[in-house]
Amino acid sequence: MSQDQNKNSQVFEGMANIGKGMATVMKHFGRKPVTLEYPEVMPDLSTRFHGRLALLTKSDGTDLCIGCKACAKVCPCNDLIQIEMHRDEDKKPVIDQFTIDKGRCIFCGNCTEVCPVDCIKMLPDFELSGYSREELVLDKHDLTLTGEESDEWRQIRGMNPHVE
Amino acid sequence: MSHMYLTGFPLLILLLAFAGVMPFLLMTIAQIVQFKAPGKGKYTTYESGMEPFGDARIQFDVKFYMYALLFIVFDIETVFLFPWAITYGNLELDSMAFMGMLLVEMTIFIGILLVGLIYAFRRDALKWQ
Amino acid sequence: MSEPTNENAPENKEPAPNPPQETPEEKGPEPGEFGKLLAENGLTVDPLGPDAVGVEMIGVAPDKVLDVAKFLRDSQITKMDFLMSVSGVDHKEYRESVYHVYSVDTHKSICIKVKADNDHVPSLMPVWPAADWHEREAFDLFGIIYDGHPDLRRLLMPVDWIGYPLRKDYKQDDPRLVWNER
Amino acid sequence: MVELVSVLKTMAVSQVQSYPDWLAQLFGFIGVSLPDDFLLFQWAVILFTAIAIVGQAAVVFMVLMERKVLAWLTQRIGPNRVGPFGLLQTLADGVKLLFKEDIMTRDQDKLLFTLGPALFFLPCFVVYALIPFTSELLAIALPTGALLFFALSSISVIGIVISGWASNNKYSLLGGMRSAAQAISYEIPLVLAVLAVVLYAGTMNIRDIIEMQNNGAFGFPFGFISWFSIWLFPLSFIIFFISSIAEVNRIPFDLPEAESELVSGYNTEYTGMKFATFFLAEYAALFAMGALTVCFFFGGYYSPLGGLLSETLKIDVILQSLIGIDGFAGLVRQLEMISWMMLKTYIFIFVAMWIRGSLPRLKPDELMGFSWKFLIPLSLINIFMIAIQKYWHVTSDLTFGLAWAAVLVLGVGGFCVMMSRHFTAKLEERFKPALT
Amino acid sequence: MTATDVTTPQIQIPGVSVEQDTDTEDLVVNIGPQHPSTHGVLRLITTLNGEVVKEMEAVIGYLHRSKEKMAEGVSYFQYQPTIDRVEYLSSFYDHYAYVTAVEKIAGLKVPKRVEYIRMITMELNRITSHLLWFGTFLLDLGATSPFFYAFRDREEIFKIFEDITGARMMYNYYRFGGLNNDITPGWLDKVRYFCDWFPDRLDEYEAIVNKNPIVMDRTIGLGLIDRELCMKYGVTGPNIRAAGVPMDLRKTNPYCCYDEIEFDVPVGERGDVYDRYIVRMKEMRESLRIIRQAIDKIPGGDAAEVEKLRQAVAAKEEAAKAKAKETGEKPEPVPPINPDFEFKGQKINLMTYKPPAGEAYTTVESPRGLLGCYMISDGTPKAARVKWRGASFSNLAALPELMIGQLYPDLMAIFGSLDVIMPEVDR
Repeated sequence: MSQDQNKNSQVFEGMANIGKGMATVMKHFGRKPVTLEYPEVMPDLSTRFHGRLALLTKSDGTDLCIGCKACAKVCPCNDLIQIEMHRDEDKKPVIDQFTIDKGRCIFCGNCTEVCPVDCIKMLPDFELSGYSREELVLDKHDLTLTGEESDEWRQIRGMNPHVE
Repeated sequence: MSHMYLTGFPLLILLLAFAGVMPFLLMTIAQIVQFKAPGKGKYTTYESGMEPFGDARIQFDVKFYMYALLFIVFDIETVFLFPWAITYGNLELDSMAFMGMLLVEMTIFIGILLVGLIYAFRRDALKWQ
Repeated sequence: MSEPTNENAPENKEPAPNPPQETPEEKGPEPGEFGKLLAENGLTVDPLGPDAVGVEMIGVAPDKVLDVAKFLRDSQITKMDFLMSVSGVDHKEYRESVYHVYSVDTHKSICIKVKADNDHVPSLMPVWPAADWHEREAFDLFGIIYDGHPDLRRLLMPVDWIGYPLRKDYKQDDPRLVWNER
Repeated sequence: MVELVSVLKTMAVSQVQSYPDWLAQLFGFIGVSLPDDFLLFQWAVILFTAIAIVGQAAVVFMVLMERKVLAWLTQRIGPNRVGPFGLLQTLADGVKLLFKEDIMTRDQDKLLFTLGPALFFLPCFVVYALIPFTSELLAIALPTGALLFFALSSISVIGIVISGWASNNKYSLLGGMRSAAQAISYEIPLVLAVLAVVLYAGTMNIRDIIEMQNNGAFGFPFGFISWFSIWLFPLSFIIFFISSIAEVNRIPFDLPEAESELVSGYNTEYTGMKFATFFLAEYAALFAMGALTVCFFFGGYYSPLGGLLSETLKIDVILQSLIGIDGFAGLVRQLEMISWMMLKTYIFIFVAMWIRGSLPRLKPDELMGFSWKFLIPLSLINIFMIAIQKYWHVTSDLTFGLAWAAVLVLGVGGFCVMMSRHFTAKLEERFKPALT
Repeated sequence: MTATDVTTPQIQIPGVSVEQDTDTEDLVVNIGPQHPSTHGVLRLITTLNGEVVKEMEAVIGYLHRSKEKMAEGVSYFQYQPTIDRVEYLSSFYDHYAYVTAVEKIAGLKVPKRVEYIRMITMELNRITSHLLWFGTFLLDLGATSPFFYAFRDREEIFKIFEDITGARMMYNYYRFGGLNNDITPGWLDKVRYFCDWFPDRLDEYEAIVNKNPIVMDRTIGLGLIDRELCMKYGVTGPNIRAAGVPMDLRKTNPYCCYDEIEFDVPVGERGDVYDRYIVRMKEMRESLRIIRQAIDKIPGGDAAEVEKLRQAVAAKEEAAKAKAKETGEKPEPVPPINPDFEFKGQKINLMTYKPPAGEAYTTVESPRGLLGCYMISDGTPKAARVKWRGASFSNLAALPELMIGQLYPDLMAIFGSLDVIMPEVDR
């Protein structure tokens, strides 16, 4: 190997190799650019993308969440997911508030994995910025999807499409 | 067209004045229009995010100036070569003997330069450290 | 890692109800390959059994660790020339300095545990110079003092930090911490 | 001021009595008839304005071109937001830099810190006076033009060293020191390479050198065959090109501002307009160097197809027959000249950008070694070679032809072999610690 | 800190004399923490004489985020996402070390399919890591284009990762005894396509860099590392292999399924910067070779096929249940699909998962070298101790010795060639 290099350190071969390298760079000159012009062209994201957090609902648009707080327990960030709930007369859980501080979320996806009813999900949407910190705290209204959207996502994710 | 050779001098002065004044002009305009947002950290010297220690204006090793010395020698000799080149380049066939003499002179001259360069090379004057 | 160091290690270790290192005196695990070798050469060590991966663990008294380390490094059988890491461990009552050593030639590794005597452990830098930064780190985070280390300063924490953060009894109540001001 | 103007005017009046006819054509075209007393001073002002506009426009375009070319070489799009195809990008950058805060730290030498960029800028712009954009659009055609060019361009180093020192920043200081060493080292091969051209042409006037190349000075009346690039090709041109890239501090010779080592070198501490001045001056210098390469080696403002196309194709006659306007020969010729000049210059600028996209940076010791141990001896041998070749050319004496061949083979070949041995020896020396 | 505090032991290198002239002053430069070529927040207090480095001390800890302390405060599963941040350029390796540590302590059985998918992702991750190194190394040397080319090709791998993990850098994909999710249908074809597409790109890189005289001048014979130095500082990975020591845990202590795969361990001759470059380039090709074999050998094959098998089993179970309902007997047991085809081993409750007491030191051959995870479990849901042995930590320790007597610009070549990443050093 060192023999090779000695040979190549010679003046003319060095120049030839520089030429070769420059020609290789020039090969790229006519190639199609690989960059995407983002706001006009959206990237093609995987359906599993760890993006916007959302709460799926039943097909009729009622809450799917049972308030078990499993997501809050496995979240690596302290108090990121906060759930306020109470039980109505039939001992059924009613979710009063479901808050996620998106500004502190690390999008690990732990919450989506432990959810026993497949309620909390991450959608392939990465445009999550806001103009203030307050804007980044999502409440239940911001998080909840409609019934149709939920069905659509369940279909895309290969889950049971209709949940009653 | 010989007159054009001299026409340029006023123009050269004009360009010199322009090039001399323009940076200051731009800087002055910038001073007037710029947005100022003073901050404490802004007015320290950049040293990779740390408070700088020691002075930057230090005494450098003499090896750095070796090149300057060599450069002066070579640059002056190059300047000497220019008139020679003009004379040599304008000669005609009828002054062949003179031309040969010029060639020999130049050979000696360049030879001395080369010997000097080799000497400097051998003495490690061209080592960057 | 699939059993790199000890052939005797069980293939699928069942969850052991009693971890070996907790009750070494009562049960006294059998000395492994290296433990026997050390014993043959007059260096007594506490055999602590293999760990979950199968690496043999030995417990060594602080005053003997340099000899053991030298033997492990120089012996033609062991050839333990590569110190992988030095980890401090806080067991609440005492602190431990754990050395994981690997042999580039025999591809085997060993774990040496040294109980700190009042937070003092001899530095293994004379045997394995690679211990330099690792020991500084353990000093930084656990307060284990490595005697004989030439340059025992804080490594990861700021120079003026108070306390040893990875100790179990460490409290994050330094008034200078930014998040305490909120 | 009034006296100065009058003095200049008197100077001008005494020198020349008329302005070029193509200027009258141009003004006639836009419907302005020149006054009778329109003399040289006014002509100089017009010329100055033209050069300033051409020069600044060239620089502004080059900044965009650099970014675009580097983007295309790496499969990116490049700036395309400001204006059509991003054409106004440089303007936007300039405006941004204008509004940026001009920060000066406590420890800096305020005067020198301000003077540095200006001193760097001055020569880079003044050398435009020496570049013949066309045979007429030329501020000053000095008999010693080439020499003045190098004299001026070496001033800019002082600007770099001053700003590096005044910054009171260690990186700036190192950048300044490196820059000084580099600029002086590469100036010698640069000048020696031009010496070969001067020897060939027998004049230092840049315009005359261009004219020489296209006058069939070597018995080849046809365009590029008579250019100096053909006759001085491998050695002089390559030495000149490499040295000129080194002189304008571009990759692979951009050590004064090596961003991975010295952060940004001598302009680390500069912000706002002062930085913009450096920026402008660097590109101006690159343009000047490209233009000079074209002037010395590639026939300047002439067409590669021989002489001028407009003369050969009689475009003015065709124009006359088409639109019926008379006497455009001069104007058309000027336009063609400046087009060729710009085209050729931009080709070299493109090559410089291509090199920037491809090559890594040299080490300072290699950089200095490359100049002192390689380029300078080679250019000395080259001069010797050219001199003998010239002799042969004049006398047609075959012995000199043989001598030329001998110098070519023994001198250059021997030198290259020697250098190869030197490098090989150095490599072996480097390997030694690992091999033993 | 002042200049006098620099107390790096003076190490003499034979053949290099660092003479001190009384006439010249030394320049003490802070390189970092905010410097373009320290790849993060490393601070090198360097004493320069002219441009020669006389002394150097590395100051680390600017990126210390107490990852080891965090492990003691959260549950095993909760800690997992933060591992990605320990070493974000090749976080599959950290995950693997962590997950296997837990698996070994708990004695969890891992399906073959899982191991193969882990192997493919890890090797792809090695390529991304080496590509980033390639780009930044050449950017440090001053070449701009390779940086963009490397990022262009990393993007392709990121797309592959994004398909199965949903993330581009912070994967959080491995689970104790399995994976987060099975691979997507057609994913293996994408990987295979990448394996066919990428060698041409590698050829292009090598055409640009390998024989370039400037690169060779700047790298050959510089930063010599030999076996003793590696042992002295614990240098591992391509750095030790460039020194001619074939220390590769994939070969010597095979974990995962590396013992079923054929591959070579590229070694260098001299142990200089150039050799490290060559070794990394060759390793990328070896990685491709491993991936190709793994794709062919993966149990169950494509996700769609496994899904078909799964559906078939489910259908049989349905039928058995229906039959049992009719007859009123117990449903016949249906043979499940091969357990090696599953992407999850034993069913465990991640939320409250606690391995039994025990300890394990798992080592992985990460792109930067030997990555160790020392885990002590005391039987509670929180780990008693997690110690990360980052390869960069030890590799960086060798830098000051390598730099003494070298020129300042060589710092970028030598430091770059060690492939140090600061989050792994500081953790």
